[in-house]
Amino acid sequence: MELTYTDKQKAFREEVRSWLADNVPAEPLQTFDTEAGFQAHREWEARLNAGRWGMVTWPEELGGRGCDLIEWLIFEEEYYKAGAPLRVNQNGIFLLGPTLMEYGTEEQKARILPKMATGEEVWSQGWSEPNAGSDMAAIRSTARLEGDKYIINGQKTWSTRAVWADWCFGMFRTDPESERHRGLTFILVPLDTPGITVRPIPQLDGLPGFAEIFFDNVEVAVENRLGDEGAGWAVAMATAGFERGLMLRSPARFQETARRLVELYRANQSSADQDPAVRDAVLRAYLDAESYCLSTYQTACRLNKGGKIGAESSTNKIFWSELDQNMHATAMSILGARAELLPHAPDASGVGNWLDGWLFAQSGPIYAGTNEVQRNIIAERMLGMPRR
Amino acid sequence: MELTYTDKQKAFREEVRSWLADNVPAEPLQTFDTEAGFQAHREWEARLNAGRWGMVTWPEELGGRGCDLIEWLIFEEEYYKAGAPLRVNQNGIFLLGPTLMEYGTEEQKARILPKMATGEEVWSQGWSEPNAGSDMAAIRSTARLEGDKYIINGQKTWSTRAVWADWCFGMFRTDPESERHRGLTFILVPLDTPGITVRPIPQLDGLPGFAEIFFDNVEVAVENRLGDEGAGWAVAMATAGFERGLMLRSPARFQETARRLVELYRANQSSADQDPAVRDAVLRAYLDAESYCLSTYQTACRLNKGGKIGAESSTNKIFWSELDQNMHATAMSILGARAELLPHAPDASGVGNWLDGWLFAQSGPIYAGTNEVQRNIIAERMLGMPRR
Amino acid sequence: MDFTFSEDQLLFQDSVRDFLVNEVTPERIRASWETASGRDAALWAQLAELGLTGLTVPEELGGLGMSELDFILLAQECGYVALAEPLVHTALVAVPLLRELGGELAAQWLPRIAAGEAKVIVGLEHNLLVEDAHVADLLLLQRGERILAATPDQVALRHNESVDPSRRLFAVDVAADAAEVASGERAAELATRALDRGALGCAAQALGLAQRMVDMSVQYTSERQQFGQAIGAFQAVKHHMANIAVRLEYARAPVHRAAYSVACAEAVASQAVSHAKLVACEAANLAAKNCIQVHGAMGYTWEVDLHIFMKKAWALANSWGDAGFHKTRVGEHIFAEGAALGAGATFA
Amino acid sequence: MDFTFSEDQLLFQDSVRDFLVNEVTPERIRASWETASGRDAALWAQLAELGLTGLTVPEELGGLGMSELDFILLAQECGYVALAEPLVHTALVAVPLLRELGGELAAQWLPRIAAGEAKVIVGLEHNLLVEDAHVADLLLLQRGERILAATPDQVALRHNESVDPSRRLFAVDVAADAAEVASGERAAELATRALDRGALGCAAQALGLAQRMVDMSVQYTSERQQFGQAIGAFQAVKHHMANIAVRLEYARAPVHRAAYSVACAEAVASQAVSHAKLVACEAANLAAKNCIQVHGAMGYTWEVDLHIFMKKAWALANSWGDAGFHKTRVGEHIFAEGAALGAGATFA
Repeated sequence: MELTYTDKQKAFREEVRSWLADNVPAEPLQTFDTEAGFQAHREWEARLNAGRWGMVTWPEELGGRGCDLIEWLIFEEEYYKAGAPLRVNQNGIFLLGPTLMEYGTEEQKARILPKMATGEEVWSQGWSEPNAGSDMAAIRSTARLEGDKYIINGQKTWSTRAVWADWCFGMFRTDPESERHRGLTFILVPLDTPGITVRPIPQLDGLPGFAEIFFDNVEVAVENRLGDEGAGWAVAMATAGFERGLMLRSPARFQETARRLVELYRANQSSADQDPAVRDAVLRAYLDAESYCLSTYQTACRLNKGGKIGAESSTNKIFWSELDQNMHATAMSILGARAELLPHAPDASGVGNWLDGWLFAQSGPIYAGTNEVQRNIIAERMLGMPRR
Repeated sequence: MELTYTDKQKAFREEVRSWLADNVPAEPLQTFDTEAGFQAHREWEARLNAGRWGMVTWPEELGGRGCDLIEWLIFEEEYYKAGAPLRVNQNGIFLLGPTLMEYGTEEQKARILPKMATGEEVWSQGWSEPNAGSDMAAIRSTARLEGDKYIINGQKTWSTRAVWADWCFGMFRTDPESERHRGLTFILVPLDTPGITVRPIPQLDGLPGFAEIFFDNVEVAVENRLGDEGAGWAVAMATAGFERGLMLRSPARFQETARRLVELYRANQSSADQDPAVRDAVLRAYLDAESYCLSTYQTACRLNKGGKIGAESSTNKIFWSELDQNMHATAMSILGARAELLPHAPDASGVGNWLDGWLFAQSGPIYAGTNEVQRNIIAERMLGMPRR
Repeated sequence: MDFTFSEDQLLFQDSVRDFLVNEVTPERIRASWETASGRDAALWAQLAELGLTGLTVPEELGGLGMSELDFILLAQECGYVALAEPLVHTALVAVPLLRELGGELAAQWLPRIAAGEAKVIVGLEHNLLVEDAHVADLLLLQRGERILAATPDQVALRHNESVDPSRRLFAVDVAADAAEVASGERAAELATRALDRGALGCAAQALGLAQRMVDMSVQYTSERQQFGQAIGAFQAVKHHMANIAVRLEYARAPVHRAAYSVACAEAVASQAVSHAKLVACEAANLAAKNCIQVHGAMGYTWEVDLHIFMKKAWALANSWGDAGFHKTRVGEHIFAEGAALGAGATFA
Repeated sequence: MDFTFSEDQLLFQDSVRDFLVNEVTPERIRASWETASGRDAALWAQLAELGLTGLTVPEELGGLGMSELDFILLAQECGYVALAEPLVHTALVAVPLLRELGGELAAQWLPRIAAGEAKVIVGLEHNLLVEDAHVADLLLLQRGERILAATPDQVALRHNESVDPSRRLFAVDVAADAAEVASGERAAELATRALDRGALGCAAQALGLAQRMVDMSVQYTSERQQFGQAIGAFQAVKHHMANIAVRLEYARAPVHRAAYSVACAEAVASQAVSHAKLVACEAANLAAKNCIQVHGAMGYTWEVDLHIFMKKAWALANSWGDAGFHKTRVGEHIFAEGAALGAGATFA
């Protein structure tokens, strides 16, 4: 055990920091749940990629830097510290990207990854269906192989950022006789294919952060199948693993939220201390964010040495989503009567973007497998408790 | 609505207060989980009864005062304020007593209630069995009718205070072919009957607060059956309702605990405030104890006017048991390094009986139907959510 | 000692609930979001017709002459439908303050309020912003040690947008020529009582909001199927809902007690109100948290009605005194030397 | 940056775990409750034979010359079996303090500790009572601005009974002729570091205790049948256990970091220890609460082993600094003007 950075790691941090200092937009971009904001974020992805900072863990030949997980953590720390924009293509670069590298053909990698890296093609997910949410094995949308094409019919929903995305990836039932986890196939679909209708779903803040996607005899070339026909579940589980895992939720994000929460508390201390629960909640937020960072470093080091993430990754989802909710709830308490105001309200001094964060934090315990499902997984797979 | 006491109620309170001031032992009695303490508590019951304060809600002809529920609440308030002993015969007077009044024959009432009132006969419960805990319908102990006697075989467990009690009441399977709730009969059993073996079970503090009761061809006269043969479940549910309901857990007890907690906090404020969660927890304890009192008064007034307790009585069990646990956990936090010390330890200044209370509070969410079972009941019967 | 509502009070609650549930539908609330004022004059006229705007106006001034206690069950029902019109404000804050101010002002405005012809809105120093100031025909504003009565032409309003599109909040600048209607000690006392009544209204509405979220969620989880069964049959979902039911069950009596205490001007009124607001808003916040969770992604959408009630619950928790304010008031009582606590002290 | 334990460290942990689980059974712990000292000389001899009593004693003095970090996984295992012997105290508190004191004292006592021939017990001003003072061959006692070394004949012990029958706690009066071994600034520094190491030991044991309670409860709920199935199949029971698993999973790395920080005498050591102790003891307290719940009435008995671990968890939470003490230390850091917080600050 050696909990100090190497000279190489320090130099890497300096390089990241210096590039970000020169390149991060001075003004925060508009949210990518608006069309203009989406476009601005897409441009930021291109800029990042031009600096070869788009996906630092990707191999150099794909425009990455072949970073290990510690360097990735360092990058994320600097990224969040610099207040750089959220990653509009996170479904692509963090979820589909690694899955493609594991299951994709060379042709697929060469065709898809570079455009994903530049943000030229932004990806959305097509997992959930109206009757297949937590119960993903209940998928009913079909893909019928005809010659060298799949004919897709059905409906996907809760597809994050699909309103302006270029592609979606998801699972479809290729064996109509199959049930549950069997007979599903992982297919990549260009969203401009005829027969596709994307209906925006406004989220809590009224913006169309996700969408329903309707497929009406949509023809997709068979070369867009990822993995074997009928093997979709295994491919998807790899992706879900990434999603729940550390890649999407770097500790830096929560540490910065905790830091801002401490600042907010200090700036409002005399009113905040009227509720003695607040100081304790701030303290806990800081401790939990640090615990999350420490545990992530420990896991990253283990993975760097060839270890595997197991069922304990389900603890990750619960931990960060509840931490995020608690931190934002505490901020709401501190803000008191100001908490409900939109940031542009004239008397909303000092509210920052806490309200947006609070709304967004509501989705944490729900998406990517509800926390109830995660608790079942922990109990059954990590602790070995009996299934019904 | 009129939230003031009538002159009659005020006079009643004065009368209770004055009798208790004259009669409550100056020194607290030893716990009734010891033989000597049990005896002392039995004597206290006799004294209470001699003053006609044993069961104030009972009819006058049974030695009670025919009090309504508000008078009962007033009595309880004065009782706890005076620091009077816990009721060693609570299973009898609060649970079996009301059940007997509803389901018993005149002969049974005349035979049983007076001795229950004087504490001459102390009652224990015989509900749970090794494989019938939360799942009470899984009872296997049998009672076979032969002539004018039941022959009882089997085992009961978690029988509170059965080590020194005189009788137990419980359910036995009289129809050997029956399953679940059917074919059960409610029978009263003298614990000195041949064939009975009582094995003490030491609880967390090492004292035999409950026991197992083994029945080996125990003969019980048929006149000790309460209600009809095979109708035990309905009778038992009435008793369980009383148990969960307000009679056993009067708000006074929790309000006094909350008051002592405020005192403890004030006496240790500078160290207690090192943990900001403590002050908040004390505040919440006070609020919840008051809420419990207010709700109980509201329910009592409704019942006095002929209303019925419904499934919402399950909320009662959860509320007081969690409140009790939280208050004692908070006291443990305030006591810090002193929390683990037994009261007689030479350096245990100011620990009072918080440790005993803390240990006892652990049982609250478990006994009389675990809180998990109560939550199911609330969801299904009060909210109407689907069963599996 | 009688802690029950009368048959009349309960019947009135039933009839108002029926009216509100039928009239104040989520669709109607959504429609009002699109209007400039966000307020629904037709609905206000209906409320007036039922006598609700004048419920606490003395009979001799055209009202029903009822007390805050008589209104409290109705305030719960206003929460149940997330009524956006300032009915709770009128009955619990504005009318009682006008009654206390009395004289010409009361004689002039109370009949008009009862008739549904005017709205009076109160803004205290404690209110960061004043809800519905834009539809007020008269504003009663606490400024320093004075209470002023200002007509719309005497104020300048600055709109502040809330996360709850039903709420219309304004900073209010008042002209120097607004009439002083109370000052000094008396103004401070009136303001404290007005604040108590405002907080009481939040608490009662919070009970209704929580109940509505529970009802919606029970229905949703009884219908929504996953893993081959209604998700409401899963124990985890049941327990989320049961946990709300427990907190909600024990928040009701404190609200009713606070209403009684305010109506009778008991010495403990402020403390009873703080207690009620803390526990009722906490129950509503828990309801919001658990109900969005059992709704899954549906709960995160604008289209499902849950957020109408959830956002209002969030907002009320911080209106008319946030948790810190009310905890401080309770703390001042219970941590005071010689405070009367424990068994028997509740109604002493 | 390498946040992993070495193969050697992990192998050592495995072998010690095997030894402890086999030797320190609940039956043996219960048997020790009945003895006068509550301590098991034979067991101590076995621990010495394995080199564990001298693990942190320098090699030249007959020990294994390892660091606090090397011992931390073993401290977890000591918690896992609720070891009553003062092994964690020896390796993490007494030996390092003797090492720091150095000189004659260290030369005299460290070899005897390593050989299992002597026990040295530390009592700070911060310790309300001194655990295992009755079996000490030497006591190092902080008194005011001094640290004294006292032999058993120089102290008077007053026994204080704990709810955990494994714990033997004593108030210690020390004679005037006990030798001063440090004073002033230096004594205070040594005491702070000793306190940190004592708290670190509690944190590591808390992890083991929590894990043991989880393991026992998983087994119990997998066997216990109610309503026609193992109760562990009920979602409510699963979620009680999963909630522990989450908190426990995220308490481990902070404990390991604190051990590293102490071993390297980092400037942030005290703060890292406070962090570790808070989260580890909270995980253990949650484990105690949820595990007794899933055990039902069985968990409330003296006969079922759960209480052995539960009571120790409760006691450790308040030993070597309670939550208030450790929260205050964390608070002093994070609420300070210009504190280095946020992304990138953790290992800076």
